[in-house]
Amino acid sequence: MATSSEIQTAERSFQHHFASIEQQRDTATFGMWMFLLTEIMFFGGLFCSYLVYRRTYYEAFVEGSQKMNIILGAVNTAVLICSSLSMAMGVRAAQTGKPKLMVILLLVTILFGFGFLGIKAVEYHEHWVNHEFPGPNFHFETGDPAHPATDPLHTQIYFGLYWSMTGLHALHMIIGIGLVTWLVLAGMRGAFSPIYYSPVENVGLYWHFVDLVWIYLFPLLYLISHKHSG
Amino acid sequence: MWKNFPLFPERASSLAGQVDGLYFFLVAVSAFFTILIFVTIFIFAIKYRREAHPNPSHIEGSLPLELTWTLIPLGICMIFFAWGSLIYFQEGRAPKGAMEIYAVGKQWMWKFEHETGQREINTLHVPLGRDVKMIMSSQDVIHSFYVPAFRIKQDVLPGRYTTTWFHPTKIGTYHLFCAEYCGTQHSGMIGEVVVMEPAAYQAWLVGGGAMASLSANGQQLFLQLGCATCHRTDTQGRGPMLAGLYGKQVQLDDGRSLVADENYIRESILNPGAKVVSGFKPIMPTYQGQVSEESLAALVQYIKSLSQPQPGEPAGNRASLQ
Amino acid sequence: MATAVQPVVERENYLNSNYGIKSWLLTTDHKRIALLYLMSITAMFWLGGFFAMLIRLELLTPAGDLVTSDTYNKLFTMHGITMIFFFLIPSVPAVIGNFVIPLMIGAKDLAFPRLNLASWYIYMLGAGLALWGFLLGGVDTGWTFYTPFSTSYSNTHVVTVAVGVFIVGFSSIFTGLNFIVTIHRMRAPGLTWNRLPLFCWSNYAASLIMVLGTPVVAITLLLVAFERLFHIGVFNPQLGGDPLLFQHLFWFYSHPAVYIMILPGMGVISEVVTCYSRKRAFGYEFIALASIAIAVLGFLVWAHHMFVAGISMYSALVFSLLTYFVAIPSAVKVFNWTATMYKGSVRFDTPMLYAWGFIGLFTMGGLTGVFLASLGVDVHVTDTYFVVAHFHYVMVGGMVLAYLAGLHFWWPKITGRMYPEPPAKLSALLVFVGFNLTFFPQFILGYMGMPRRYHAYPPEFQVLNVLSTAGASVLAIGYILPMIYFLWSLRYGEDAGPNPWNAVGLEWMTPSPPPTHNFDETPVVTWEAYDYEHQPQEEITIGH
Amino acid sequence: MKIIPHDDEYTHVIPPSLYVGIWATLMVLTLITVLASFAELGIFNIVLALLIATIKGTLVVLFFMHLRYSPKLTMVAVIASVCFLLILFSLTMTDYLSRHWATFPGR
Repeated sequence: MATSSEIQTAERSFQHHFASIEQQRDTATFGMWMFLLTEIMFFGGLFCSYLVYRRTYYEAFVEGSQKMNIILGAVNTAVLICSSLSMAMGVRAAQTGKPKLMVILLLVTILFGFGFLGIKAVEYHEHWVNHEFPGPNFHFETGDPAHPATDPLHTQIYFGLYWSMTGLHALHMIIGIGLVTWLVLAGMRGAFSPIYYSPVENVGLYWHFVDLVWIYLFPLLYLISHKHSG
Repeated sequence: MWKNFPLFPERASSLAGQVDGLYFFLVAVSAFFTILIFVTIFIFAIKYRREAHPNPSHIEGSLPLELTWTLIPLGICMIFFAWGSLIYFQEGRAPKGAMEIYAVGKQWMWKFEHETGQREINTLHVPLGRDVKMIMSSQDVIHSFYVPAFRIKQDVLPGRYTTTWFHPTKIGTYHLFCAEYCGTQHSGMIGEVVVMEPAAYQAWLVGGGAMASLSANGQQLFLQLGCATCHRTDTQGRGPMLAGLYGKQVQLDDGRSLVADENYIRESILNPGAKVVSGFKPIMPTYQGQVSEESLAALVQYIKSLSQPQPGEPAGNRASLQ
Repeated sequence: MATAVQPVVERENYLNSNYGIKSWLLTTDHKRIALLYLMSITAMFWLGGFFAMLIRLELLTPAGDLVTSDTYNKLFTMHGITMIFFFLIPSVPAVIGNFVIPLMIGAKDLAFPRLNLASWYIYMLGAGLALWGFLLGGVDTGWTFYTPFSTSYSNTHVVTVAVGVFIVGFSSIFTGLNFIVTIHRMRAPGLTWNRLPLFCWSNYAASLIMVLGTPVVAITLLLVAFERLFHIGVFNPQLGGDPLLFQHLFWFYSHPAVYIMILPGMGVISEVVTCYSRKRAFGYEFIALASIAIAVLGFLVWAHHMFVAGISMYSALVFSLLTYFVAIPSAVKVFNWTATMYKGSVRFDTPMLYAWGFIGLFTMGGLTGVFLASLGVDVHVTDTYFVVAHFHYVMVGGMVLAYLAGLHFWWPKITGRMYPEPPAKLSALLVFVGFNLTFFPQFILGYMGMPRRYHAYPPEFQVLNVLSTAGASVLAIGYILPMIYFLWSLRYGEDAGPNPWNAVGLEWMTPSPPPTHNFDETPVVTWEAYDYEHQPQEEITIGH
Repeated sequence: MKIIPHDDEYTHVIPPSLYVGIWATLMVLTLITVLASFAELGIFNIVLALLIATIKGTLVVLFFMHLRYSPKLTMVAVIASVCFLLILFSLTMTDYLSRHWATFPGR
């Protein structure tokens, strides 16, 4: 059974327009899911643009994708999956009433998050110095003399989408790190208990969603085709 | 009095009557339902007003009624759909043998070029009783070619061709509007379409002075740009043979196939890697930025002329409508 | 069942429970937030109306002689943006829905009160940014932001305004999210989906569109901003992009957005028609399901805005067919509302007058929509004044009339006071007459071929344009009147009592204005929706 | 204590071993998708990549995000959103896929 201090923290976070804290918890979680639906459609617009142009300018997209660092991309995918594991375990720690373990696991999650952003920054830097950022400084030489026919402009669209998609994804990561940091601070104050841990669960949902987006971004942007590189 | 205050547009093309026919049908059906609703509300409001009918009868609803007013409108809508689609497919696809006029829209004027090489701005002369196909593109933003008297409208896009056609049936001068908002002088991007007797049209063409036809210009460009080194008239060239290409099925190297239309020829000049003909290497360089819209029109017209049985002879008017 | 709470003089309610500017700006009470929205969107309505008035004055003469063409282009752009994003979309949901939905379902508040307040601040931020863009010199792309004009050719403040619209989108998303979660999880015991008022059903359907559609236009406008700032090429044909992709993504939201605007209005009409006919809604289930059907089918029809834009003809065929399907549930609703009056006991109060106006004008707006779905005719009338007239019949004739109906209907609940009936009836009449005079001539203009967004026009169109401008001035008076008598009624209006219309519904079972926590004890619902059969037939003395 | 649930089992607690198992599967699938991209499979490269991504995504949603243990309503909402995403993709593609079809009459 819940301890009296747990009940007290739960009562402090109870909002009185709900009938019970259980209703409050279910409502908050459902609200978070609804927000994630919005996020799906938000990225959906980008994926739709990607689909259209990948089909139209396939060769140019292949050439663009060959400028991606697959190793860094794969490592970043692994980093995100690890962060999702630590996040999931963190939620579990909150669920089972281990606030210290939860704080540690969330700190690990933040660490992975920064790791992802760091690696992404290295990649961005590489693309930047290689003039692979759309705009007046964009410069792209078709790497394969057998295929001079692709238009650098079309590869610029690839990079335009690459920067938009990964940039918005990175922005979501930054927001996610901010949210998890808030959880850590609140967790250290002892705000969560097995009775009340909705914020942990919902930030967790958000974090996993950001991971999910990357799971699609990675193959679509990095692994289009290697048939001209080998 | 009605001359200065018209309530209905002139009807000056073969399709205008068809569009009007469907329009009148739509008006009739709409008027029927609108009046039905208004009158019913009026009658109910008077008959069942509180003073006259203080005790309402409690009625839940009626499944047969719901089905009636779901299925009948649905049926009527399907008539609209079929009728409208038939007209749309006629509007969208020019009959074979139509004379062709290239149009370029730019902020804020229309530029036209006839097959014979005549150019004009904001005024379009066309002969009575011929099918006229407009092949249009834009130099900057989206415009829209709209002649109310012909009941046709087609957006004109930068970067590709769109087409529309009409068959003028009445001598006169008609409004030509830009119907897609295109910036400051959008409402100034208007011109006129002058429908002339065929003989007068011929006289007008000659009056412009002798000049090279559009396809002859294209031939010259074709040689200048060195296209002929690869696209030879025999099958030995590094690029596909262009004679007889237009309107034919083309097999692509990725397995797809398509019909070679104006947009395909245009795309192959500007973005040659996009759709490579099966059996050929993607070695052609892009001509993006090297040819203007007008030059492009000439090249496309020249390549199309290679598919006509006797190039030079004006295309006969084998309109399917007559 | 109607044991209405007796009004207690100076009883504590949400308006007098505490005072001061902070108690409003930091409130989480859905009723106060609704009033914050009411004030903001009213301001935006008059701003949009001001632009409209200048447009109509310019069109009095064929020559463009009142304002320059650049100014005119900015006027219709800012009219559209202000009215659509900052007035119509939040109008019924964020004002009336915010106020009434928790009351209707017997909840103490929306599920996320702080998110609700945040959505108002986001709205203000977006509106502030858009207004800032207007003040800097405005924007001239049309409310549709079509590329490549907006990305490469316009020299106006596109990014500022587009980001303003992007931000206000999140306000709409959060309102929708709040409604969906609230309606799912906060209903009073016994209030099953089959007993849910139709206003909740239609707001639920509109919320689905807000949550699923708005993010797509958000990302699209963000890409427009990226395109302008970084030249990523996605929508710019000179860089290889396809301007039609912009149109697809834009209309994927902006067509369903039409249903965000009209569905909540339909909900108001369902409430008003049942109340003043004193009958259960005819075919309750069909009206409810039609709302959901409209929301879902509304997502399948967007390219009917693009029939002449250069899309594939075969694609156009698919979209045309699907468009007819979405017309059917709208027709079902109209028939059901009309049938609800059959053998009713009809009262002629102002909300009912507006509701009749709505049914008639929405019918015309909907039927002219069928003209536009019909491919062959659409080619001729799209991008002309026919379209302008059509969507004003739906948006103004439909939505604004429903909004006014709702405002009059729930005004006693919101303020505790009655509005004066005679001027209200007069204004309803003025709005109806003025509206038809303004917009009916535009159908004729459109079929004659006058393109929309024209600053100057050929002289043969003048007579109809003058008629239209004359109608607009009548319409303006019809809008100013309610402003005056609503404000008047705040001080001098008769005491409304909890249930001036003798209506059923939980919102009428709590005092007017309601207490901060809405209900003294959570109601338990044991009756069907619109249970007028068991409502005692009392003579109403208040409000006549 | 009306607001406090009496039932201790009101949330589903997933054993850590399952989480670790999912994690390992995800890592292996990442490796497979990278390796598979080097194989020449033609059109099936993208099919395989999307298939693997979808399997990974489904695992994340079902277990990390607890969808498997969530109310049916949440499941319905997620499926619905995927449907709307597919509507966006497929109806947009009706235009792009058929735009180059013949625009000549009778051919």
